[in-house]
Amino acid sequence: AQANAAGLKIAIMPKAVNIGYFTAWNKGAQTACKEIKATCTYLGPTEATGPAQVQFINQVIQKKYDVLVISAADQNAIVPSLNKAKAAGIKIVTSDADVAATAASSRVVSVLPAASARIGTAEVDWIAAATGGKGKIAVLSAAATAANQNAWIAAMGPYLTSKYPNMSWVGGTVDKSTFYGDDDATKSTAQFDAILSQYPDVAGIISPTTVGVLAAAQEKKTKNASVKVTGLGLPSQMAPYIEDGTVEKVGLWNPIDLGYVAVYAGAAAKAGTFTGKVGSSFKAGKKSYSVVAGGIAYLGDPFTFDKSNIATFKAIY
Amino acid sequence: MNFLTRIRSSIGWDKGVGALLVLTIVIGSLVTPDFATTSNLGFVVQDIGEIMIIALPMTFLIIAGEIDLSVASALSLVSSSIGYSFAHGVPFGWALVIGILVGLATGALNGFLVNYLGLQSLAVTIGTMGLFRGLCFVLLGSNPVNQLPDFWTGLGINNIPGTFLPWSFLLIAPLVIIALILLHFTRIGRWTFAAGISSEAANFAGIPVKRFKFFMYVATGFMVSLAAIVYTLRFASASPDSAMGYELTTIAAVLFGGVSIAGGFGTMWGVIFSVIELGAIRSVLQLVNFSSNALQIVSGSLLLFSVAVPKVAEMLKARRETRVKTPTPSLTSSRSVE
Amino acid sequence: MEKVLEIRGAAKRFGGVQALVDANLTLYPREIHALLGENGAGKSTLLKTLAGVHKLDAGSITLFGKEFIANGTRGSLEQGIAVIYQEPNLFPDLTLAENVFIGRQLTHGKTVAWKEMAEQSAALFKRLGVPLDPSRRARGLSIADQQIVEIAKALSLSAKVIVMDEPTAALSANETERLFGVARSLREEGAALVFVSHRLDEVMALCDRVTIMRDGATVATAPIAEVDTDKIVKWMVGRELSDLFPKMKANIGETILKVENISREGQFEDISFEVKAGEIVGIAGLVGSGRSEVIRAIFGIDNYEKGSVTFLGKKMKKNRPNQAMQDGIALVPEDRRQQGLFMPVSITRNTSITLLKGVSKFGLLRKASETGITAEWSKKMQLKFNSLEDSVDRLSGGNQQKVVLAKWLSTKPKLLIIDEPTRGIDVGTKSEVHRFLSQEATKGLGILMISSELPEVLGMSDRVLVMREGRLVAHFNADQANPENVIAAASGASK
Amino acid sequence: MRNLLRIRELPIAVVLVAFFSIAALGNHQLFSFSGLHDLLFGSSIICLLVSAETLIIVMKHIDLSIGSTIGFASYIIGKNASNGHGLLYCLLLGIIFGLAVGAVNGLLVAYFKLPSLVVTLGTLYLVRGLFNQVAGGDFINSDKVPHVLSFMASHTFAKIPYLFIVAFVLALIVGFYMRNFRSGRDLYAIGSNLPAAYLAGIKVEKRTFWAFTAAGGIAGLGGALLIARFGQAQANSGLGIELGVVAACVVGGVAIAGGIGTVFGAIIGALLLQTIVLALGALGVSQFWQGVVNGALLIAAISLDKVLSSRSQRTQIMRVSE
Ligand SMILES: Nc1ncnc2c1ncn2[C@@H]1O[C@H](COP(=O)(O)OP(=O)(O)OP(=O)(O)O)[C@@H](O)[C@H]1O
Ligand SMILES: Nc1ncnc2c1ncn2[C@@H]1O[C@H](COP(=O)(O)OP(=O)(O)OP(=O)(O)O)[C@@H](O)[C@H]1O
Ligand SMILES: [Mg+2]
Ligand SMILES: [Mg+2]
Repeated sequence: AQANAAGLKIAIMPKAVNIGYFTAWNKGAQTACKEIKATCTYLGPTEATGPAQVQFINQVIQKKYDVLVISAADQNAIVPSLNKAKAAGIKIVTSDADVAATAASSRVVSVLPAASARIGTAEVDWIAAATGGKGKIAVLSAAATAANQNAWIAAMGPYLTSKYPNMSWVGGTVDKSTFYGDDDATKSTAQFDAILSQYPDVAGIISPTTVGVLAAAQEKKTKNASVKVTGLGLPSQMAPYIEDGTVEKVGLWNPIDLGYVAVYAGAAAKAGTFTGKVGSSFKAGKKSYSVVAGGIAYLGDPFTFDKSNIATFKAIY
Repeated sequence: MNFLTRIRSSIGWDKGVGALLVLTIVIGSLVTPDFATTSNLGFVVQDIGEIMIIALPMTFLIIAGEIDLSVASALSLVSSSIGYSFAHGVPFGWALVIGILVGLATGALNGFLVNYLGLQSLAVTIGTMGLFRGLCFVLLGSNPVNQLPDFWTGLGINNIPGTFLPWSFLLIAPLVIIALILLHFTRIGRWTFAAGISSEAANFAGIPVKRFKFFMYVATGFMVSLAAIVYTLRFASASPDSAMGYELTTIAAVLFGGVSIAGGFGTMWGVIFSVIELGAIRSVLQLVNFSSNALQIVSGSLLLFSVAVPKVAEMLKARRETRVKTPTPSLTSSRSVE
Repeated sequence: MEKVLEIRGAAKRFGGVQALVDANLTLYPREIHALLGENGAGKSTLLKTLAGVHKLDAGSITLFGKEFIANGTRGSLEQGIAVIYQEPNLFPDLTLAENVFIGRQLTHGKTVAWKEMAEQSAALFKRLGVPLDPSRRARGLSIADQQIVEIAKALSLSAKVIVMDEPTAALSANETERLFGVARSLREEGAALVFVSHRLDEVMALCDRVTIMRDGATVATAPIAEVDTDKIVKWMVGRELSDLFPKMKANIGETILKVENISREGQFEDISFEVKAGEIVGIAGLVGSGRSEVIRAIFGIDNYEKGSVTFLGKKMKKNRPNQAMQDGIALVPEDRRQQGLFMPVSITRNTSITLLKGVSKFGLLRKASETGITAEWSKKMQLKFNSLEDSVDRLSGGNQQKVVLAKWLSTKPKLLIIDEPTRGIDVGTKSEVHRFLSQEATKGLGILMISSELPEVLGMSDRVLVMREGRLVAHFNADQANPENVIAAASGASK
Repeated sequence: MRNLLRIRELPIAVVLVAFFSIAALGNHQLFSFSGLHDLLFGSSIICLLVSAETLIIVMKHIDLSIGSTIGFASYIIGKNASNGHGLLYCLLLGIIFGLAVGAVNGLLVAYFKLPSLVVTLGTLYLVRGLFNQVAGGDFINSDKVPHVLSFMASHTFAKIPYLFIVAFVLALIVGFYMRNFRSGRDLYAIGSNLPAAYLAGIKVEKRTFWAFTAAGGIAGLGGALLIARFGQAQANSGLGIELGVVAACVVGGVAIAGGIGTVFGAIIGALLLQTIVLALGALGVSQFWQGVVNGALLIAAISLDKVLSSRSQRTQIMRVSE
């Protein structure tokens, strides 16, 4: 049965407002809210830091929201506040970015696109396809402290070695081949340049963050560099580069779905129909999601976007 | 005449901020029932804690005609050092001691460069800002430290039993009172003002200006390390990207409190009110669901008002009295004449 | 003859100070006009109104028969008035050539003509007899050289009215002679010059007419040929000179300060002398002879390389003004506004800054005892003020000096070092200050006094030391010292 | 020779060349055209903004608002372009916006005599807040960037990136103005000795006002470069860039104490900082250490400048006394 959650107050908190990715994420959340007749408020800081988010979590506690759907800007710093919110009876669902595994008890469930390992290995497959399965590659990540990215990157290392014997990391290991652009266009661009000048023979760059992959694509285009670029990018932002062939393929889950499902999970938890225990499940729209180890519900494998489908997706998110 | 001066000096901007704070509290309580609650008060206190701690020495520095842009990076470095030591097996209590030593060292470095090498504090601390932040990443890289001992993080997170006040209040309140007394009721305070008005005249009045300012930077390092401890415990983790942007927030708060960027003038009251006011107004705006963008706009406008209002009042008064040209205030206090 | 300039009934007030009351000045073409008066008589203020710095409260100024338009400093320049201020106003970071032409740089079309500027300023420097490099920056220039640049700047204007406020104060005899040559040739070219100086012999040698001011008013104007120095002094001072220096007999005690062979590179060399309790030791010398530098070193503001300072039998540490203060040395510096006072701050705060330990209890300042001590001293010093909470920049120069004195004497020092005790102070206050110093000396205070005013040094001192170019060159007891031998020693002229 | 030694920019230029050469020995890539291209291209935005900041710092003021201004301007340009307006129109809007912010700063600093640090810190927040409010999560995509701009970003003239040429030409103009126009010289006089500037009849308020306004205008123009360079504009564009600009100026010998420094020096400063970034990367220094080295070098540069300037001062005094 469709959850009826009329009157439920739900807070939707991105890492930072004013970011296109989270605008899309919020779009899904709002759709779900309409369906279940809850009122959803989109709120959050302008800068993606834990302490800034904490101020808004306090607001959520103070205003006695029923549910908090949050993308964790810092996997540790917000945990104490989440625990307070939990103690105040607020059901918390992390979506898009989770808290540290050691703090999993602070939320009901985490709605994530796909297992970290899947996202990491998929990106390796994409770059391998682009470089023809050989050559040296590097990673252009977000902040050094970005938990999601770190988990994905950790999965890339062993996978590359085992699956693609003709490929290797520019710095020997994945750690030494990872550069941090801090999710900032300027810094990401500078780090892209640094990779190129430090490793002129680099064949491919994976950028598992929308800001980074965009900067990489733009810089590859302006410099007419031969290095292959892939990663996680919003189709609407990446479309020009895919259409003109700068980038063959990027992938991403659907952030709209991510927000959509998270709201359902939160509402179900509040209604008491969903516990968040491993094996339990909840319905979001037509689909049902069940919780796996770590208290996580996955959306499924990431989508990939290339010339064939970019036109469709760029209009959506 | 005498009467007029008295009136003028009694309506300084610092008291204006106090009035604004009262106004904010009154309006806040009227527009939202969530504002004037004990739990919200607890949040506000916790929220402004670190900024308050750093704003105290920053007030001394700015009144003395100097500035420190490296405080946020130094805070992060202290926090990272604590995290690093703890992660490498140092008992947490000792890790805190190491953190304080690191904090003192950051202050000593700034103090040395500014006072003994005679470099401009604005330029120097832009440099040390980058340096300290870099060291944070060298220490922790992409591995923030969590799972700190529950006893300690409890102090950072929980309230004092039976109250709505966080434990950090027990640290911050005395610090605020000490700073207030130091600045306005002791020799140290007088020296601070003297150094800011004219470091040359201060020197001639037998004040060891260099050593004094050096000590002031070291004290800033110490206060930063206390703020770092509060920060680390409150967020139950140590991360190299801690306290991003706190330097400008702190300086903005001090200036909004009526402290003159040129040095020599300002009150601790003004700064204390200002830090609380900024916390309170943020809370009110958030509780009535203003976006965080509006918050930035309000901060910027308040800052401009804080300098413009007293100045306009002064200009109006000057127009009535005389017509003597005063030189434009500039970035730094001391003019380098031959 | 047509008048170049006529100032009538000028009045100007600064806060509590009536700087000008009824000042009059008339200038004719082709004359060098001396403007004389005691410190604080209002000379600089009068000239600054011509420069467009101040606006008169009352009075009229006529320039070439037309009303002078007070329109800022630029306005004055455009009306043909060039001013050399008492204190040089150079831009330390700009070249000398540019300093000369600042604000009206020579141009080719729109752009600055650097080469021409350098050439022309080099020519001006040459004319003044000081071959400065026009392409060097002004930072680090000696006061004398700064003054030369200021003079070159005024010359470059080819103005009709050239005002020089004590241009020779920092110049050597040679440079002064050159300047006079230039002034005379300007006179030949048709300019009118106003010349302020405290050196009467210069005035007699150079000027055509003289105007004398006292307490903000013009007291006399006369052709130089009709006056002599005695008459001028009488007009300036308005009373007998001896009134000014009420020196009392003091019992001279033990040696308290012993300075042995101290040197500081480029400033002074091999200075040795002693000061005894109850004794007033005067140091005479030309401006720039390094007197201030010596006492700064003694007090610990500056370092010194060689030698030692012993105070009350204890060898003083270098560079520790705080220590010197606690040991009982007080220093009243020469530059009251920059070094002596915190101008925007109250009388109380200024007075108590040296006493903070004394007025504290358990480390906390006690406002009552702070105000008490300030009130007590302001009474002792006969300070004129509205409220002790008024900022000192509202006080007159003399009263400001009294605050500085109060601030130091209240520390109950054993040795008072005082640099130019009465610079810029009006006549009445001046004798009060002198009386006060004398009085303190009788109570056993040792005083080391620097003064550029010969009568003051001679009238007040038990012993007179003379410095020239960073060295102690002469030493006189009060009965031996007279204007001739002190000036001869200070200027290096052989008798 | 003596004149050569007096050029303030010389030591820092020598350091730049030395650093670049040493780094190039360790990594040949750096010493190639592409290395040079990276250097010029990567620093072009900062190089443009130092022209603005030098105007201000030389007067002993500071402008912290340029980061917010350039960001908002880039968005204004991008937004209007995506709405189908022509490049010139968009450019003009961006520049006018910059001029407006600069004029507000200038008005408050010059005529209200408010301290520039506080004023521009205020406008930094204010403009960024307005920008966030207007832009929200909006994103200007690279295909919406005016074609001329994206062409300039990806092409070179005689191997020199167009963006750098724009920055350099502007620097030449500003530098020439500051060196050779009376009103430009006034800026130095104001920063060198303010009371004396009043006495010399310099129109202090007017110059200050227009310098701030011009700095804003340059930041507005910079918006075009920013969107060209990164092919995007969004609410955090240009965030925090001001400190890098101030750092470049300081390293390039533009003294915070006012009165000293040239745009040319500031450009060298910007290039040096960029070289450090590139060189440390190229030499394989970990990114984590780069921040440390960068900060340390900045401090070293300021100290060196202090030592050099105090020594030249000392020799001058000695020359006079003989
Ligand atoms: N800007 C000012 N503010 C307040 N008082 C002032 C100001 N300028 C001058 N005075 C006061 O006005 C009086 C006249 O000063 P002025 O400088 O004109 O004297 P002077 O004749 O030039 O003396 P000297 O020979 O020492 O240069 C003094 O009491 C001085 O303290
Ligand atoms: N011959 C010289 N060459 C270079 N610099 C000099 C020379 N003589 C003095 N100076 C410098 O010029 C300045 C002049 O000092 P100042 O006029 O205070 O000397 P003073 O003897 O104390 O005079 P006053 O009696 O006016 O106080 C000092 O900074 C000193 O270092
Ligand atoms: Mg005078
Ligand atoms: Mg002197």
